[in-house]
Amino acid sequence: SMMTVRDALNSAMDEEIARDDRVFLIGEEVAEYDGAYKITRGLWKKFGDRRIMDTPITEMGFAGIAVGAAMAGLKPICEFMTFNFSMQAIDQVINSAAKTFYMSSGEVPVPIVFRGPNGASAGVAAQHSQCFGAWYSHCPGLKVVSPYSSEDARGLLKAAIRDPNPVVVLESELMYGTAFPLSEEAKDVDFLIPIGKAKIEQQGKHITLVAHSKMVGLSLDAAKALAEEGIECEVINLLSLRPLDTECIINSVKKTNHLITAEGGWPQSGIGAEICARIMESEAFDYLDAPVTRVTGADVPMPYAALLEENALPQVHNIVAAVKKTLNV
Amino acid sequence: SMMTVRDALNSAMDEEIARDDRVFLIGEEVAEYDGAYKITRGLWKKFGDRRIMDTPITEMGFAGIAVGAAMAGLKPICEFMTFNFSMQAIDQVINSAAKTFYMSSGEVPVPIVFRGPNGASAGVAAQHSQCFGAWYSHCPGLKVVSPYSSEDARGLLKAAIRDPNPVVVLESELMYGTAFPLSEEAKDVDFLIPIGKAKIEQQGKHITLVAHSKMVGLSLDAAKALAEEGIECEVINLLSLRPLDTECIINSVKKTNHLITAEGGWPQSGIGAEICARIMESEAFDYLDAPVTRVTGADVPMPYAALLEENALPQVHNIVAAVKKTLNV
Amino acid sequence: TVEQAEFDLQPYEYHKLDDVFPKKTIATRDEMLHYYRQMQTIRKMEDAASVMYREKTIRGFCHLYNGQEACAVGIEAAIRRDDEVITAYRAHGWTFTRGVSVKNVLAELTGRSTGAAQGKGGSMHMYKKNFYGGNGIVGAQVPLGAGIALAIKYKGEDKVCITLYGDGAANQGQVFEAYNMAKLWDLPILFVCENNDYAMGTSTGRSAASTEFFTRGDYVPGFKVNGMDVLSVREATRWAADYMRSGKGPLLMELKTYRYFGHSMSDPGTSYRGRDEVQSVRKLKDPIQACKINMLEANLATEEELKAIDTEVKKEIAEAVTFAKESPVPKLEELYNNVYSDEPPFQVRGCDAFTYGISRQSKA
Amino acid sequence: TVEQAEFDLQPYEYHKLDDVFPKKTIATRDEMLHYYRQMQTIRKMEDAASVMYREKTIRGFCHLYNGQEACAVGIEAAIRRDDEVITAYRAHGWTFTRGVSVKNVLAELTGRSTGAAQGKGGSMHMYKKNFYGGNGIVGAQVPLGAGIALAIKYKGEDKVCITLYGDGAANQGQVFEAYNMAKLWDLPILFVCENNDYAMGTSTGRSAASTEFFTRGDYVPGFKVNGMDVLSVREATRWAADYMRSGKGPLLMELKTYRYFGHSMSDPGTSYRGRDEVQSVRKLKDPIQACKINMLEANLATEEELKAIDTEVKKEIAEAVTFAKESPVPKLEELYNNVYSDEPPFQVRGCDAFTYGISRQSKA
Ligand SMILES: Cc1ncc(C[n+]2csc(CCOP(=O)(O)OP(=O)(O)O)c2C)c(N)n1
Ligand SMILES: Cc1ncc(C[n+]2csc(CCOP(=O)(O)OP(=O)(O)O)c2C)c(N)n1
Ligand SMILES: [Mg+2]
Ligand SMILES: [Mg+2]
Repeated sequence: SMMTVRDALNSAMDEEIARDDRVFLIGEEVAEYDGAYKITRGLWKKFGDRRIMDTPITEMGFAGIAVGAAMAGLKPICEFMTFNFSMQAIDQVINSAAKTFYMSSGEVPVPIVFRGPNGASAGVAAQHSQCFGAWYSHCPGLKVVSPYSSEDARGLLKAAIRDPNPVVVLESELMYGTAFPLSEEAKDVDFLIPIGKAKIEQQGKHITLVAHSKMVGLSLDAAKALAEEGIECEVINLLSLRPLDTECIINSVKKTNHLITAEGGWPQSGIGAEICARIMESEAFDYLDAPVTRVTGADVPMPYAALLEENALPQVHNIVAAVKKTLNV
Repeated sequence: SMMTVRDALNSAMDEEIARDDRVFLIGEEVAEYDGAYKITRGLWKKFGDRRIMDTPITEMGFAGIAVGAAMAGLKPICEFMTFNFSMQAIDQVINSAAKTFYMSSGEVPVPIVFRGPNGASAGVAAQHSQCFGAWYSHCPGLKVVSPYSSEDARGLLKAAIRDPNPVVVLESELMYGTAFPLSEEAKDVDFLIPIGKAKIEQQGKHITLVAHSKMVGLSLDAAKALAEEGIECEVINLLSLRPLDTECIINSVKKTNHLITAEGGWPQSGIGAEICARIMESEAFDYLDAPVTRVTGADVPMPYAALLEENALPQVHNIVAAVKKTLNV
Repeated sequence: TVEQAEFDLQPYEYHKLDDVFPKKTIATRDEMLHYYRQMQTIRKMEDAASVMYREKTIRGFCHLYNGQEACAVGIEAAIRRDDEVITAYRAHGWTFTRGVSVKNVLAELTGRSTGAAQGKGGSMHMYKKNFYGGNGIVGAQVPLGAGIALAIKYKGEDKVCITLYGDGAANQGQVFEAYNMAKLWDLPILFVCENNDYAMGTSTGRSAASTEFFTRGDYVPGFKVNGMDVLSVREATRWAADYMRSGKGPLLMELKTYRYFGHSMSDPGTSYRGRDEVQSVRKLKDPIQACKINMLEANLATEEELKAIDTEVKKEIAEAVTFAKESPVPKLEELYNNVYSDEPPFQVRGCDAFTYGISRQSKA
Repeated sequence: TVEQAEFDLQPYEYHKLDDVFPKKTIATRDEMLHYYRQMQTIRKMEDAASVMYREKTIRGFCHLYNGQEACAVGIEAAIRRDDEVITAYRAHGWTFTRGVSVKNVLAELTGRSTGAAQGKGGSMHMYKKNFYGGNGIVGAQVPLGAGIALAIKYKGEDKVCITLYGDGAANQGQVFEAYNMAKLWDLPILFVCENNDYAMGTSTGRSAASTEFFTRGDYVPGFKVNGMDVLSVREATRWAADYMRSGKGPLLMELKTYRYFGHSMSDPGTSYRGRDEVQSVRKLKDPIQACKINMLEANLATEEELKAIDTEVKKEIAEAVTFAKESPVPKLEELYNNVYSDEPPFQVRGCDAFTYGISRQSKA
C-alpha cells in the first residue's frame, strides 16, 4: 500500500505518543491548527492539550522549555515550523541539548527530538530555504537523521523518539505530499530504522551516488536515465548524517570505484565535503578510478524567481553530468 | 618591532574608528570595562560613548541593532564576547546580515564586522570552546576571516571594517597575548590584507600544511621539527575561510604532491573537509602522491580537565604524525 | 464639497502616558482623498495578488494586508518621506506607501526582473530608500529597527524609525531586548504592534499572557489606537513622531486591526475563526468604508468622485497585473549576481563541480 | 541557649501581589545552626577555590558565590530535597546545598575524576539529582527551568522548580519568552533574579531600563527580598512554594544581594566599583555575620558553639582541598566517554585521521 511522507511522520508520532506517556509534542501551530504543514493533523484532537502543545512564536524559549522537560525525564518532540527558525533556538539545541550529557559526564541525559522541514521549499526565498544538514551534523552529542521515503520517515522518526539522545530530524517540505509504497514490516508499531546506518536503494556497479532526503529521489532518477545508456549506478540513501555510515560508502566505492555526492545545501563544508574527506582518509581512496565530486546547492542565498530557484538547486541533469564526467563518457 | 595580537586588533580598530565616523564599536563590556579580553582597551576613553557602546547581555538584540545600523549606513564592529554567544544571535548574522544584499538584489548593503574570540580557550569547557569556522564559512553572503599573527590581525580586521559586506572575524583567545614581529608596512594606517587570499608562511617542497588561526603556529612548529628530519613543509596560512583561496592550495599541492589540513574545530564538515573536496575536484588531485588527511579537534564536546582538553585539540605531534604517515616515513 | 472638516477620533488607551492625544482632528479634502486612494490601491493590489496566486502566477508565501490598510496609510500620513520604516513579511502595503509602484510590487510577486527586488525577494522581501523590507523571520525586524533608530541618533538626523510587528511577534524575546536598549539609549523608534487578533492560527489569548500589547514595553510608554481609523492612527503617530524627534526616546503603539485573508494565501483562514467574525469586521469596521462614509458625511467628496477614484485604481491595478505577468523573468545569470556588494566580478560555484557563474553587481 | 526565637523579617516589596509575607518568623536553634554552617561552608569553600585558582590548580573560569550565600541557603531551607533547581555558572554554592560534598565540588574544579562531573564540566557545570547545573550561557537556564516545571506539571508531581539568573541575565529575551509560557501554562516555577548589582563590569542601571527586576515579569506576580537575610529569603520562598504547589502558576522573586569577588577569578572586580563599596557591604550587610548576630542576640547559640562550627568547617574544607588536589586526573580514555547516552561502545575520531577512541558509558 502507499503512504505519503506526511502520513508516515504523522503515524510515527501518533504511535509513539500513544506508546509512551513521556512523549509529547510541542511547537507552533502543532495542535489546534493541525500543523503549518499538517504533519501533526489530528493529534491534538486525539491526545489533547497535555500531549500536544501549541506555543507562542518564541523558538528559543520553547526549544529551551522542551530541552528542560527532557532533562527532567520527559521525551519531547519539538517541532520547528521550519528549520530556518531553529536558528533562533540553535544555542539551546547545541549548548543545552547536545553538550549536557557530556558536560555532566553522564548525569543528565537529554532525550529530545527536534524535527521539521529543512532546506528548500518552493518560492519562499533566502530566509526560508536553508539546509541545516551540515551545521547540525558538525556537532558531536547530536544525532542527525534525514529521511527520504515514507518508510524512512516512519522508521527514523520512531527511532529518534525512542533514542535517549538529542536527535535532529531534517525533513523535506517538498516531499511531504509524495506517496511511497509501504512494506508490511514498516507498518509495525515497532518498526525502527537504526540511526547511523545508510541504505543501498539500488545496486549498481559503475558508480556510487550518495544522497539524503529529496536528493535520493533525484539520484534514483539520474540512475534511471543513466541506465538507459548502460551506466549502472549504486544509489546510497544516507538516512543518518551523524553518525555517518562511512562503511557503507566505502564498501560501495570499493565495488564501483567512482563516487558522486548529492545534497541540496550549500557546497562549502557541506555533507559532500565530509564524504570526500572520509573517502580520502580511508582505504577506499585506493579504489577510486576518478576523483569524487559533489553535486550541491549553488553557492548563493536562495532567490525567489522560479527559474533562478530551479537553478540554485541540484537537478537530475547535474547528477547525470557529474556521473558522465566522472566516468569520462 | 613586536606587537601582540591583542594590540594589533586594538590598533586596527582604533585607527579605523578615527578614520571613518561611520565606524563604531558595540558589544558587551567593550567600553568602560575595556573589553572582557581587553581587546578594546582605551577605546572608550579615547572615543567616548557615541563610538564605543556597552550593551546589555542580549546578543540577538544587539547584533540585530548593529545590523540595522549597518543597513542604515553605519559601519558597526559588533563584538561577541566569545563566538559561542553568537549562537544566540546567529539568525541575525545569517538571515539579516548575510542574505539581505542578495534578497534585495543590491538595494540594501550590510557593511558590518562581527568579531571576537572563537574556538577553544583554556579550561572553559564545552559551552565556551566551539569553533565557528565551518558554520560561518558555509554561508554565501558572509565573508569569514581568521588571523594568526599580529600582522594578520591588523590587516584583516582593517580590511573587514572597510569591506562593504558582512565579515566575520574569528580570533583566538589563546593568541591574544602572543607577540609577533610587525613589519614597517604593517604599521601603516592603510595596511590591509586582501580578504580571500591565503599566505604562504613558509616554503617547502615535500608536503603542504594548510591551517588557520592558532593551528598555523602549530603547523610551523611541526614544520620545524620535521625539518630536522629533512622534511620540508610548505605552510599555508589561510587567513580567509570564505572566500577560500583554493588556488594557493592547489599550486602548493602541485609542487609538494602532499597535503595535510589542520584546524581546531570538529572534523565533520569542517574546513579540512572542504579543502579535501576542493582538491579532489581540482586538477591538483592528479598531483597527489598520497591522500589528503585532516588534523582536527577530537569529535567530542570540549572537556574541562587539562589532560582531556589537551587531547581534544590538535597538538604538534598530531601534525607530525600525519605528515609522516602521508610521506610514509 | 468642502475643503476640510473636523472628525472625532476613536478612543485611545494609554500606558505610562497622560491622556495626550486630541479628541478631534481636522482633515482636508485632499488628504482624505489621498488616504482613500492609497487604501483602495492597497486593497485592490492585494485582491489582484490573491487572484494571481490562485492562478499560480505567484508562488510560495503571499501574505496580504487586506483589512490593515489604515495602519500603513495612517502612519505614512504622519511621518516624512525620509523617516525610516521596517516591517515583517506582510509588506506589500508598506512597499507601496514607501514609494514602490503597484507594477513593481506585483512584478516582484511574479518573480520578474522588473520586480522591486528584481525577482530575488518575492512577497516577503521588498525594499526602497528609507524602507528596509520585508523580513521573513518573525520578530527579527524589531532589533533591526532599533538599529536604524540608532543610526538616526548617531548621525544626528531629524528622523524617526517606524518598526512594525504583529501580535504574534510581540512575544519574541528579541523584541524585549530591543525595548530595553531603545529605552536605555533613548532611540527615536516607534514600536508598532499591529494586533490583528491572530498569529497564523493562534489567537492572541493563546499566545500572550498579556494581550495588552501597548503595555508590554513596561518602561516604554505606550498607547492603543483603533487601527481601522486612518485619522486616529495619523494623529497618534503625529504626536509620537514629535515626541521622538524631541529626543524623548521610544514609544510603543498598538494598532488594533484585523486581517481579512488567511495568514498566507495557503491558509483558508477559517479553521480558527468563524466566517461570521470576518464578515462582521468587514461590514462594521472596514477602514476603507469608514473613510468613505466619513468623507461623504462631511461632504468632503461626492459618491461620484470616489467612484472615479475606484475606477482609476482598478485601471492602475489591471495595468500592473499585465505588467507583472508580461515582464521578462530574470536572466539565468542573475542567479549569481549581488551576493556581495561592491566586489569585482568573481566565480561562484553552481550546482556541480563543473558549473560556475560569474557574480556581478546588478542594480535594478 | 534557647530552642527557638522570633526574628523580624526585612521589608519586602510587591508587584501584583498584596502584602502577603509575614513580618516576623520563628526559627529554631537547629535550623539557624544549620544555615550558619551551610553559609560558612560555602564561604570557606569559595575562599579555598580562590586560593587554588591563584595557585593555578583551578583553571579557566571560576565564579565565586561569596556574599550571596543566604540566597541558596535561604531558598533551600524552604523547599524540599526533591524540588528542582537550576542556576547559571555561579553554581558552587547550589551544587553544595543540593547535596554534592565540598570534596566533589573542589575536585571538579581541579578537574579530577572524583569531581562532581568527573572533571568534564569544571566550575560552571556540576549536577546532581534534582539539580540541573550549572549553565554557561547567560539566560539559557531560564527556559530550561520552565521546561523542568513543565515536566513537573505534566507528571502531576507535587514539586516546584527554582530557576535562578542574574541581574544581567534578566535582560535576555528568552527570559521574557519563558515568563510568557510559564504564565500561559501556569507552570510551578519560581523565577529568582539574584540581583548583585553587576553583570561583569556593568552595573544594573547601565544594562536595564528598569532595575525593578521583581516587576519585569509584567503579568508574573513578583516580590523583592533582602537577599542578605537568610530568614527573609526562607519565608518568601516558603510562601511562594505553597502558592506554586497549589497550581497558581509562576512567581518572580528578586533577591537583592552582592558579590564580594570579581565576576570570575580573572576579574579584579575593582575597575567598575570602589573597594569601599565592597568593604561597606562586607561590613554592614554580610549574610553570615547577620545570621551570627541574630543567633547570638536571640541566645540561640553561643559564640563558642559558632567558633566550633567554624573550626569544623575549616577542617572539612582543608580535607576537601587535599582531596581535590590529590585525586587522580581522569584517564585519557575518558575523553571519548559519555558523548551519547545508552549507546553501545563506538569509535570516535581523535585529532587526526589515525587516532580513534572508543566511546563508552562511564558513570561517576
Ligand atoms: C522565527 C519565526 N518563527 C515562525 C515563523 C512562521 N510564521 C510566519 S508568520 C507567523 C505568524 C506571525 O503572526 P503575527 O506576528 O501576529 O503577524 P501577522 O501574520 O498577524 O501579521 C509565523 C508563526 C517565522 N516566519 N519566523
Ligand atoms: C549569552 C552569553 N553572553 C555573554 C556571556 C559572558 N558572561 C558570562 S557571565 C556574564 C555576566 C552575567 O551577569 P549576571 O547575570 O548579573 O550574573 P552574575 O555574574 O552577577 O551572577 C557575562 C556577560 C555568556 N556567558 N553568555
Ligand atoms: Mg497577527
Ligand atoms: Mg549580577
